[in-house]
Amino acid sequence: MTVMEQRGGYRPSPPPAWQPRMDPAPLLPDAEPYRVLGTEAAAKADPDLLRRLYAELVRGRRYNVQATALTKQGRLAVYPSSTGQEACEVAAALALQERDWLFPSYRDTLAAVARGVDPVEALTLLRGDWHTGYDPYEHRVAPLCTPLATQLPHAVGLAHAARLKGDDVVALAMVGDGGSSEGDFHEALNFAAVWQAPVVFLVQNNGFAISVPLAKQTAAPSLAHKAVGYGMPGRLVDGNDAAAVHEVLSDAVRHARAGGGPTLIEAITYRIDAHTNADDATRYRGDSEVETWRGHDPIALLEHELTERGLLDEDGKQAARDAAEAMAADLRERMNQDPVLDPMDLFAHVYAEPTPQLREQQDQLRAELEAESEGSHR
Amino acid sequence: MTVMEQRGGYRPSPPPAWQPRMDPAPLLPDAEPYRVLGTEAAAKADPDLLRRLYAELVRGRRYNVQATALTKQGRLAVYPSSTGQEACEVAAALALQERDWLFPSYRDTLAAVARGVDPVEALTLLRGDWHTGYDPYEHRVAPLCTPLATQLPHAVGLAHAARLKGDDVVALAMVGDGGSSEGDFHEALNFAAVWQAPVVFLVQNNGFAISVPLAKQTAAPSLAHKAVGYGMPGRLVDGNDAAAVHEVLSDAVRHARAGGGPTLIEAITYRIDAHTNADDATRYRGDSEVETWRGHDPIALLEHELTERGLLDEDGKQAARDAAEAMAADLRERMNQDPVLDPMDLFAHVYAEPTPQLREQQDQLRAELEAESEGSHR
Amino acid sequence: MTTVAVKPATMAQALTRALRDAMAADPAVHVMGEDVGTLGGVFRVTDGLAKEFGDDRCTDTPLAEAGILGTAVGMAMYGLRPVVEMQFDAFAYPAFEQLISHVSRMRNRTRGKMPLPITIRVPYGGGIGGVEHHSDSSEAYYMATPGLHVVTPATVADAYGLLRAAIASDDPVVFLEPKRLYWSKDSWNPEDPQSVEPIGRAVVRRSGRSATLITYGPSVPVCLEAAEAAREEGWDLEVVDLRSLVPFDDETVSASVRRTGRAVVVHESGGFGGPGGEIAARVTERCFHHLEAPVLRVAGFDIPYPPPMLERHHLPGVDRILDAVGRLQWEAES
Amino acid sequence: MTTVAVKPATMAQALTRALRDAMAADPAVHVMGEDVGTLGGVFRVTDGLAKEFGDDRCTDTPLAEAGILGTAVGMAMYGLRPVVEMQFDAFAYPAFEQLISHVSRMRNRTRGKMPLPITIRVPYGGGIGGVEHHSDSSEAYYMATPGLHVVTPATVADAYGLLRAAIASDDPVVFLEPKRLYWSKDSWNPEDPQSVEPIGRAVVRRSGRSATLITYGPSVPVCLEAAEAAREEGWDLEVVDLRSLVPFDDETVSASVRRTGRAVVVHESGGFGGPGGEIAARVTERCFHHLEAPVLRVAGFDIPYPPPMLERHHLPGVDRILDAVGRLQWEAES
Ligand SMILES: Cc1ncc(C[n+]2csc(CCOP(=O)(O)OP(=O)(O)O)c2C)c(N)n1
Ligand SMILES: Cc1ncc(C[n+]2csc(CCOP(=O)(O)OP(=O)(O)O)c2C)c(N)n1
Ligand SMILES: [Mg+2]
Ligand SMILES: [Mg+2]
Repeated sequence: MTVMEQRGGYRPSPPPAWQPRMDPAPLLPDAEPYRVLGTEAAAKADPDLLRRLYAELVRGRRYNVQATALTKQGRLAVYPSSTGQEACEVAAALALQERDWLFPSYRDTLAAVARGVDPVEALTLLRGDWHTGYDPYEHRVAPLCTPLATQLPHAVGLAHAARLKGDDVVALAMVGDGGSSEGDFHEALNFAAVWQAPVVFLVQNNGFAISVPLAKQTAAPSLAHKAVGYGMPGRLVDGNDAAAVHEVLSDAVRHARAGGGPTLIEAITYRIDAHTNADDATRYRGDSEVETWRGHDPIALLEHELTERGLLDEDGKQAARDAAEAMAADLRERMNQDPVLDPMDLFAHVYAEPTPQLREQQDQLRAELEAESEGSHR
Repeated sequence: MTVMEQRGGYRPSPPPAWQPRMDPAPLLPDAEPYRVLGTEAAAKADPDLLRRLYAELVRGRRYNVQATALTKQGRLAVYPSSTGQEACEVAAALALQERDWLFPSYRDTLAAVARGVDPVEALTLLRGDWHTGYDPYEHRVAPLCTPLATQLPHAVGLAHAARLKGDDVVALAMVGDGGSSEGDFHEALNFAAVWQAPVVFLVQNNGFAISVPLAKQTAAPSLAHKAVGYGMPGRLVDGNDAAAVHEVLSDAVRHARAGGGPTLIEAITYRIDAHTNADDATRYRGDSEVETWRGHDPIALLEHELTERGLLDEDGKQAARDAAEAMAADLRERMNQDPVLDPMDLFAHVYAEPTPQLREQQDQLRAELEAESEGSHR
Repeated sequence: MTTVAVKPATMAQALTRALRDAMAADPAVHVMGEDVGTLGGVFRVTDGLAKEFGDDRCTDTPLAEAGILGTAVGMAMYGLRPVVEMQFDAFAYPAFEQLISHVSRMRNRTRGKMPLPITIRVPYGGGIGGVEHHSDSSEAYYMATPGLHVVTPATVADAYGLLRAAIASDDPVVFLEPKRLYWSKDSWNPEDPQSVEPIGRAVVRRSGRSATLITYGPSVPVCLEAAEAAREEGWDLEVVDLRSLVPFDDETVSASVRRTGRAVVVHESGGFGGPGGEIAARVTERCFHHLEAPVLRVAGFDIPYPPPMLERHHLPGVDRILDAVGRLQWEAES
Repeated sequence: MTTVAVKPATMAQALTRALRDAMAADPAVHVMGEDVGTLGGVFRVTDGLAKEFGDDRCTDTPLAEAGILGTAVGMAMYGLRPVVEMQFDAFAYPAFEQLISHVSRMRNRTRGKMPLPITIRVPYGGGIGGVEHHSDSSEAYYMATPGLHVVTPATVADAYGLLRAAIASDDPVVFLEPKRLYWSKDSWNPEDPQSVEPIGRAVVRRSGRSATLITYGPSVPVCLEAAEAAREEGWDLEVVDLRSLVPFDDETVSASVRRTGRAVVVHESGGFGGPGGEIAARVTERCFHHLEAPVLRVAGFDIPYPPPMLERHHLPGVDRILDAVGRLQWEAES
């Protein structure tokens, strides 16, 4: 019996399992980042929203400046500033409903604060008194996440769980251009698309992963072009245009909430400050690049638009500045107080109940601390 | 000082860093898998190549059948058959030059054999006498890789190293549709594109990862659509059309060798047998699907083409069958011999030199074996 | 244990039953992993669950272990109780970052606000003729990760009881299933409420006076066999089944060793840096003046897990255990 | 050691010098990792290498640790000697599958045909005020993985010598760099050929008669300080710096403990399932009848690494070490 006889006749058909499952074209990002400010789209933007964004941007910038100052004063161990990226930070927080969840990366303190997290509690990780200073459930903000991209699958799982429970909840996950290279990025996007989970991925492409420029991170036409490979739409947006970021995020959130599944959004932005206060950015980039980007400052862009359209006058600016100053003063004052720490907390939350082993260690530390406080030093 | 004053004026330009880095269109796969057999392209195919492919397909099928039989006879612990996928296996081996490297996944015994690895040595892993039976350097075939997708970064690293050394070497890495979900897949493709490494990725999309169908694995239009997200071309090919797979692979290999960087190729195929002999495929798929695919058998497709064009007659078929039978007889005979094993090998290759700790354990086992062979059982 | 023998079942069946009962009792329990749905898992432990509870409660995931565990973290954040299956021991490695950096630490990170009640089922160990990467004993990695519970049953009843307890735990539990005991059979009554054992208690499987074998999981039956064989040599061995590596039941273990004065730790995992070091060290700290001999260890060699045809030389067997018992300095006694 | 003091350098500088000398000596040596090129690494250990040897020899990779180690495997297959930097301890976890399933096993898998001479540099440990995930001591994971060498320097000279030896080794070496010693200074002569130490030899850093402190890496200076402080209590402590956890120098360690009769193992890593268990167990096996007291352990607590403001309570310090020495049953002596 030849193989032919065994297998039946020849079929000139394409492989039976193959049907293109969807038209990829709508999933591809536009060639140019979406912009609102300075374009015709700006006219359609809600003035109240723009003013709200403006106030938040000014407050956010002030927060970045204040937090950076606190590192110099030794009140913060380290601060990864998002100066220059405030439009993304603020728009991410504002695009969500109260019941939604935010999954920030380590740089996104500002997004957490804009969503309502107490400005001091948001800095706990970076001050070093604990790992997370706020209750994630209070404002539905996951802990600031240090291991890059690892929070993305969390966002997918949470969104999926909410959907299974019939809750109308969307998760927004933030990650950097560098983080997009991690395997967790890939796995999270794939799970999200397969499960059609109500999750939005916001990549802040700020040009660098510490010192590594985008060209060494990816060879793709854009990071948003990754979306089609998961079967979700990819969108490209000017990350310094707060109105544009807010609109694109809001669309994606609405789409997700309506059961349309996940979206990947790449926001083109720039980190004006060094990676953190501990970093020396002159080692890997020139001043002129930074200067160019200063000319595309998110606050300036929005301020110009508002001013042009007569939506913002000196009083309005002053009000925004005053609110920002009040926040900064409060932050300064509270950060200048030493946090009250109890070393015994080290054992309190490792498990629901400490293991017998931990109880022994707890006793040991307690005895040491008592000896110490009794001054009975060796 | 307002932020405006501080930052300089408004610029209605797009974000300064943004330029689309390349036209994504050429990176996208065609809507239909590429086919040669039964199309006009077949006329251009080299008859010698087609005959060579045919002989290898027949031999490959016979190898799959024989290896599966060996599992029933207890001569192989397990065999993941590639029956139905022989066109991919064979074309992968034949598209490479001698100096190139093949990185097979655990299912790709056949590709290793088609590349020249001894048919018995290729089964060592599955027989269980050692983990890899062949010298990877002899035919430049990496060990059959069990942890899915983990061999892909190896292929990238090797190709990159070869290029750095000025060697004209291409690496071809094979992976399944399921494996494409792993983080290592993503990281490997990204490194390859950033480094413009001379590597070709061949995804055999056989519709299943054990029991999990493609629709639960990905929501993408095709797996080949992932390529654009890395900045490399994605190609879609009928994986049961040996001439098409060979051509697409050869093009990609040539492109890589010429410095054009990596390519991702998705071959649409089907696993006719169960996942392994230990699997019960009736639990997750119906007979009719299998039957449909039997009608698109890679050997039948090529045999028909060759016969139609008068390139293959009964003698030619018989010669292919005879060669396959000879291989199978040799395989049977040699696999029916018990491998000669030395338990002391357990310690021989853990390090270049055994650690003192291993030497002690070596002595212990040696003493036990001596006691055993002296019959001085406890 | 007060279980009433009713009908014989395999360990795999007991595990399936535990999953089923947990899912029936609590709608928050979700099973997820590779091939756990339609196929029922490569070991059939999740057999029938997708049918009974639907695909949303027992889900075939994409093939990506970090993604499986990572999404389970998010699900747990939202109040679910994911039970994750890692298909084989070595295929849990891609999920290590999620495990170490998040699963084990989220409760502590958030001062108890965000507990993660995730059960991670890992079929582990050798003796089944598996090809490379299918027979690892990776418990040392889990033990060295604070914030995890590490549990492993050795009997059919414990498989049920401990898995129920693991799923009920508000902490993450790495639940190690000894592959080669999946088909071990025993009589056991799943209706008995007592069959839910608390996590953290070792059990004396066999009483003896001469020395204690401290062991767990797949090595428990081997130690019991060794204890039988030891009677010929005049040794009356006690066998302690740890059942839980974290938390560790110092009380039961130390009490036994204080009674017998000698101990051997037995496990499949590699010796160097393996669980036995910890166990021997803590037993010695606690029982030093009761010890007639150093606590010895019988473990897998410090090598990558061998190919099937050589694994019998690697696995701790009766002879190797008895050899170790023989080296417990019996002369010193008289 | 016969190094001649010439000029003071930090440990970080010695490491840079070792990389530079290794790259100059062998064109197969390639450095790769996140920020190792233009920036010179976040700890500046690779400073100047990209400039001197070019981007192809010292490469800023994409941000993906499994990809870094996985491509290094492929590069090693082709005859290169990759030196991989993991930016921080906890960021090596994503690479664990590549490490455990391939790096540690490829030589064995191929019967020696395909060795992987890869050096994996991992800055580790705490005491630098790092935020979460920047202070882990993950050596227990590496020790439990057969096929790896695990090395960690405590002095400037050893940093140079051991890193040269690691890069020269035909086996994969996990090279653990104690972060808080990066800026420790010492006089040391890089031109001295003796400065390349073989891997696998412990060294007695301080001789003493009363008890042995067995330690490594960041805890070595702490133990030396404790030994000084102990003189007040009348204890003359010996300090053994292991330098290499795998292979383990049983000879040096056992000889010391046999001399002193008492031992404490000191490390930052968590105690439970940490290196100390293995060390205490093997010392006890070898020196049982010389021991006046059980080998004790002073280690980090079994908790996730604490936030900066609390880390001093976690890290083994002089007092805790002396407390342990005090519990070595000195009464029994008299
Ligand atoms: C898994 C992991 N690897 C490495 C690091 C160290 N690290 C912290 S930030 C950073 C760069 C991140 O770049 P990007 O994702 O672009 O975010 P950005 O800093 O620009 O906001 C690196 C490498 C980390 N935090 N996690
Ligand atoms: C990292 C990892 N996870 C899980 C497995 C177990 N496993 C072996 S084959 C397989 C399915 C693979 O599917 P696919 O990649 O499509 O390849 P195919 O079997 O179809 O050739 C699974 C889950 C594995 N080998 N490696
Ligand atoms: Mg960035
Ligand atoms: Mg498949």
